Amino acid sequence: MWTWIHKLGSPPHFYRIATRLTPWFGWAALLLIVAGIYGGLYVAPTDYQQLDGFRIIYVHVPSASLSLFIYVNMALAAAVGLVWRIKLAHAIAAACAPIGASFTFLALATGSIWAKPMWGTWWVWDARLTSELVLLFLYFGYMALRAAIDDENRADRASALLAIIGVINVPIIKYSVDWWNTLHQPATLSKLGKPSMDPDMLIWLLMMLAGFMCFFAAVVLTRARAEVLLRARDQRWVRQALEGR
Amino acid sequence: MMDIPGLGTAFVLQVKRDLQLAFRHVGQLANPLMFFIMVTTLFPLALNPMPRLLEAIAPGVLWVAALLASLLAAEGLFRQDVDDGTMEQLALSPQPLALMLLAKTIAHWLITGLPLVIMSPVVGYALFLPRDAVPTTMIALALATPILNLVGGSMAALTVGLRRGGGLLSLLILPIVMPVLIFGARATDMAMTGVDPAGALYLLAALLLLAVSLTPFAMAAAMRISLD
Amino acid sequence: MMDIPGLGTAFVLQVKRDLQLAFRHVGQLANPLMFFIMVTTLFPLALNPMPRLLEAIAPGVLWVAALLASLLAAEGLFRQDVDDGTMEQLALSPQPLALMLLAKTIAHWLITGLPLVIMSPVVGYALFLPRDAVPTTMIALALATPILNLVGGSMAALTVGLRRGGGLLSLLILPIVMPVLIFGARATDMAMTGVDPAGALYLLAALLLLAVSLTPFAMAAAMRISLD
Amino acid sequence: MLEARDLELWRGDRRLFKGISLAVHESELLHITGPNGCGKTSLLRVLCGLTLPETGTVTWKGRQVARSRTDYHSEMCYVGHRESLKADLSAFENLGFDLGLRREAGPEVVRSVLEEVGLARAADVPSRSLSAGQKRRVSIARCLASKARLWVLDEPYTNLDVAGREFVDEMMTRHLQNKGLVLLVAHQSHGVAGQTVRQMEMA
Amino acid sequence: MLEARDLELWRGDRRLFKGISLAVHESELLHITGPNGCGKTSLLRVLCGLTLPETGTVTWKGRQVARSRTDYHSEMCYVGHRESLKADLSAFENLGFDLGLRREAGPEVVRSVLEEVGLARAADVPSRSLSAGQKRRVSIARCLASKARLWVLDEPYTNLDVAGREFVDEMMTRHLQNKGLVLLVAHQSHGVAGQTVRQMEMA
Ligand code: HEM
Ligand SMILES: Nc1ncnc2c1ncn2[C@@H]1O[C@H](COP(=O)(O)OP(=O)(O)OP(=O)(O)O)[C@@H](O)[C@H]1O
Ligand SMILES: Nc1ncnc2c1ncn2[C@@H]1O[C@H](COP(=O)(O)OP(=O)(O)OP(=O)(O)O)[C@@H](O)[C@H]1O
Ligand SMILES: [Mg+2]
Ligand SMILES: [Mg+2]
Repeated sequence: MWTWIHKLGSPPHFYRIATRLTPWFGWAALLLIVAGIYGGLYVAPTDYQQLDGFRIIYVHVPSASLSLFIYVNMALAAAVGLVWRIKLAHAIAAACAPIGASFTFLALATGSIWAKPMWGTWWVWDARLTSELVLLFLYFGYMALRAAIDDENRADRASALLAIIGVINVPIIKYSVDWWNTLHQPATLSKLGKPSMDPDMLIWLLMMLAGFMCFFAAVVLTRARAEVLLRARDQRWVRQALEGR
Repeated sequence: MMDIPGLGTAFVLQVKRDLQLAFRHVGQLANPLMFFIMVTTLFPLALNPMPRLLEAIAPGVLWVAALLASLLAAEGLFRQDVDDGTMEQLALSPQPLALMLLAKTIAHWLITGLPLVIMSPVVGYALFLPRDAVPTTMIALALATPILNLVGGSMAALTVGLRRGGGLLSLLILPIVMPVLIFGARATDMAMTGVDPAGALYLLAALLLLAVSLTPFAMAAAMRISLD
Repeated sequence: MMDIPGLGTAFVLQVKRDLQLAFRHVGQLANPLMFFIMVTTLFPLALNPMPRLLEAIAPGVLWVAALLASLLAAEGLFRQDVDDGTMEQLALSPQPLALMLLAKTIAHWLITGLPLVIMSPVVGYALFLPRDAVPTTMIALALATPILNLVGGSMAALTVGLRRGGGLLSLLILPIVMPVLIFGARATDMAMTGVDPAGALYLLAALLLLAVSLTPFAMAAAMRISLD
Repeated sequence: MLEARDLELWRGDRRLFKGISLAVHESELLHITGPNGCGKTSLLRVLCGLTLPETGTVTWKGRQVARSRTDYHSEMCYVGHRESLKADLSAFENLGFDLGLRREAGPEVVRSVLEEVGLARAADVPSRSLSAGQKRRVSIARCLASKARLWVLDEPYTNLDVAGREFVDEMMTRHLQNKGLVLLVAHQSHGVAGQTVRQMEMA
Repeated sequence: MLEARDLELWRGDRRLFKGISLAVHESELLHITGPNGCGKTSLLRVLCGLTLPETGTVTWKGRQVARSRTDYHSEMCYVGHRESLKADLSAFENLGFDLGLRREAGPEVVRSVLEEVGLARAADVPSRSLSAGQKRRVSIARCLASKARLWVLDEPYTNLDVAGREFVDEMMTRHLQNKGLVLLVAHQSHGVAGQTVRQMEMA
């Protein structure tokens, strides 16, 4: 286990593995997403209540899930980097942030688009919406902190600490609906979340989710590869790796 | 290894010195309080001062003001110490940095947070906050303001190396502090509408415990990075 | 006597340098903007987010937020320059100090005030401010924020030396700043209710002229005392 | 050219000095010495016009300094204990600004002065990251580039390495040759030779 | 007692030093010299445990400094370029606090140390009003009073008058006699005699 971690932690090794894995994830993502979209838009039955409006769920829910999932990943990578001083982990964490922010933005955008017909307004100061917005701020904060520190070493450590502190907010965001409900106005979401979903609808949703995950994996590996190359720009293996192409 | 003074002694010493420094600047002392009062007096001015409206927004104003006041104070929590080099010496002292930073934050709360708590009935009165909601609000503020200070302190420690990381600071603090605001305002709201606010208060207390036990280490780690 | 660069050159140079400094720290740049956005997002969070209520308090929130953002930013307008010694060199440069401090304040407005003005429609939208009131509010903010900066700057120049008088002085500016707030909020209010807000806007413009022509000299004099 | 008559200064309830008179003429260097805390820096600040003395006057070319600030300051350059650098700006940017207020000087002038004081390599690092000696060199470059007639230097040798100290000596010598005036406070002895060098001891 | 092995440090994209190893033993003084900006201060900060080196280890009494911070710091005292004084507190209050964290010392100890460094008269002035040399003396007093085994001094002579510089030399001599260790960075030559004095030149 240890040697494995350390081996993976060595940039050239990581670079090689990542280079090999990326296309797999990429193609898998493409296949799953295309299939999911097709299924979601044409195959899945129309919702008896919302008619076709509900179909945006196939983008909304996966991106909302990913926004949280990526944050947890980022924090884990950051923690590994901080504790064992593995630069590669920092590189991965740094690579996660913009992707996570994009998915968060996507979740917000699709949610808003959905909200307009459903609730008659683009935006409501409801717990879940607000906490998702806060997640976007968390990502922005992480990226801004990195950008604000010139020294790479310090930027790594400082932003890692921030990512770890920020994890506290993830469960709050995830369970905000339940908590807030008990405290305050019955959430508009529970109505929509009609728990037991029709399996015909669910399968395409899961497919989209898997597709988004693969997409994330492909992008994060690509970004991390670039990051690793950049950081090791004056080392021999980088030159070899680039010439080998 | 030399005999060094115990943790308690060091803690008290640090709190005392920070209070001493604060009292040397009566102005600085009054600052967050002033701010708090300003927010709450300016509001009625900027609005049509209808009691019904004021009453409806009173908890919001009170809580947002408290949050902003602590947030703005957080900005300067460690900046001066880092700039004048005393933080460097603190990091090199044989006392645990986490403890010393906790002491600094507590001193800071005594200067900035406690006055807010004490003043809140007056401000509440000015905003026509129902009298029943006042004790709950005070307790909630007393629980919430230290959390705000502790979180603000951790983020300040992270950004203090960056000259004027101010905007960054609020960007970092806001998301983490939001639950505190929500539960705090909720407690006031519940007390106003006659619901038992114990649940929200317990939650705040739990958050405070969590913050006291975790943030000092985060602060110390962040500060060591900033000093590097 | 040597040939020294003209007033215009020096002015532009100073504005440019301060902007450059600000842009070096995206954080600082975003600071008051963040603050402004925060105030306006926190409010709905702390209140019952009912559109009707939000609409009623929107002008108040907008104006108090703008006021606080400019005042708080002003607080630190000269502190750093005095601490790092660059203010000393500025006072020893062959250019008139009043002009240079005016330039600094204007740069500061460009960084802190202008974004507020530009962002105000968005914030207004979030708070359900009626669309008719938006242009008036923007003009009023554009007139009011520089006044706030100039007044805050004069205060900052004084407090930076009188290390003890900080709080007292913030007490002093409150009465000066209040008319600005009142007229500003009044203008928004008038526009909301369909009354012609020109009167309030002219008053603000007059106040701005007064501030621009008087405060630079006050700032310079205060700064020389502070540096002594 | 620079003349001070009968200066007296109080700080708190302590009288720092009293009855100090001095004059510095073209091509002269006045080296002021004295133990720590005797008031050398305070005296320099009075001579610069930063501090108002209790009594006494300072004149430059026969005109009171307090009355003709712009003229005086356009011909004077002060290097204090502090470096007066914006930590976020590089040496190049800092110097560029300071010079820009004093004379029309393009960026190539700034570069070449920085090179002269040995900061060619560090010119674009934010000054917060500069070493103590490098910061001092920026201050010295400011003086060198200012084309000011009167240099007021408060311990310019601080934190400089041997080469740096020699450079300062050499630079002052050249300045004196060009009819410049130097007011120098330093605990060490300086390396400027000639009869135009005088010393003044403060108690 | 203090040992460093194979230190390497980067700043930005510049490598400040690499492969630096050094050892200081009981009663030894190591004088580090080098031109401005060569990395002396940075090296000292690594040795103090303030900065993490890229590679290499620092040990004190055989234990890694990063692992046993409290023990190390209780026996070490660092005087940096900056004075580390709270400007609003007097020398007496500043020193009292710093000592209070290190050892049980009453106010009379603080007074007597301040007297020793020549600050008897200025002990109660807010340190913002102290002269540059007086501030330096407070830093030196901190070191003197700390009873630390290892002194890390970054240009202690800065801004000191002749008597002050002699005092520092004398104080270091006494410290070495008491089995102390001194790490000294200074551009000037110091006045400590003996075979336990070594010099190290950084490029
Ligand atoms: C800007 C507006 C919105 C935001 C920020 C938002 C955010 C979120 C988030 C964070 C999740 C949780 C994902 C997870 O647990 O992994 C979620 C799930 C969901 N959202 Fe939204 N949402 C918005 C609007 C809407 C609207 C308008 C609807 C439907 C009318 C909707 C329907 C759902 C459903 C059905 C789920 C899945 C059920 C669940 O896991 O709780 N959302 N959304
Ligand atoms: N409020 C005050 N009360 C008493 N003494 C004061 C006060 N303010 C300043 N002083 C004293 O004034 C003196 C200022 O000295 P100054 O900085 O001019 O000295 P200096 O000759 O430049 O010394 P150095 O060689 O150390 O730079 C100090 O001795 C300081 O203690
Ligand atoms: N981000 C950076 N990029 C490039 N160089 C940097 C950066 N940060 C610091 N440096 C360089 O690192 C060096 C730090 O030097 P340090 O303060 O250790 O020098 P020193 O030997 O103590 O010098 P002095 O004798 O002047 O005190 C400086 O040369 C500085 O220019
Ligand atoms: Mg002096
Ligand atoms: Mg150094």
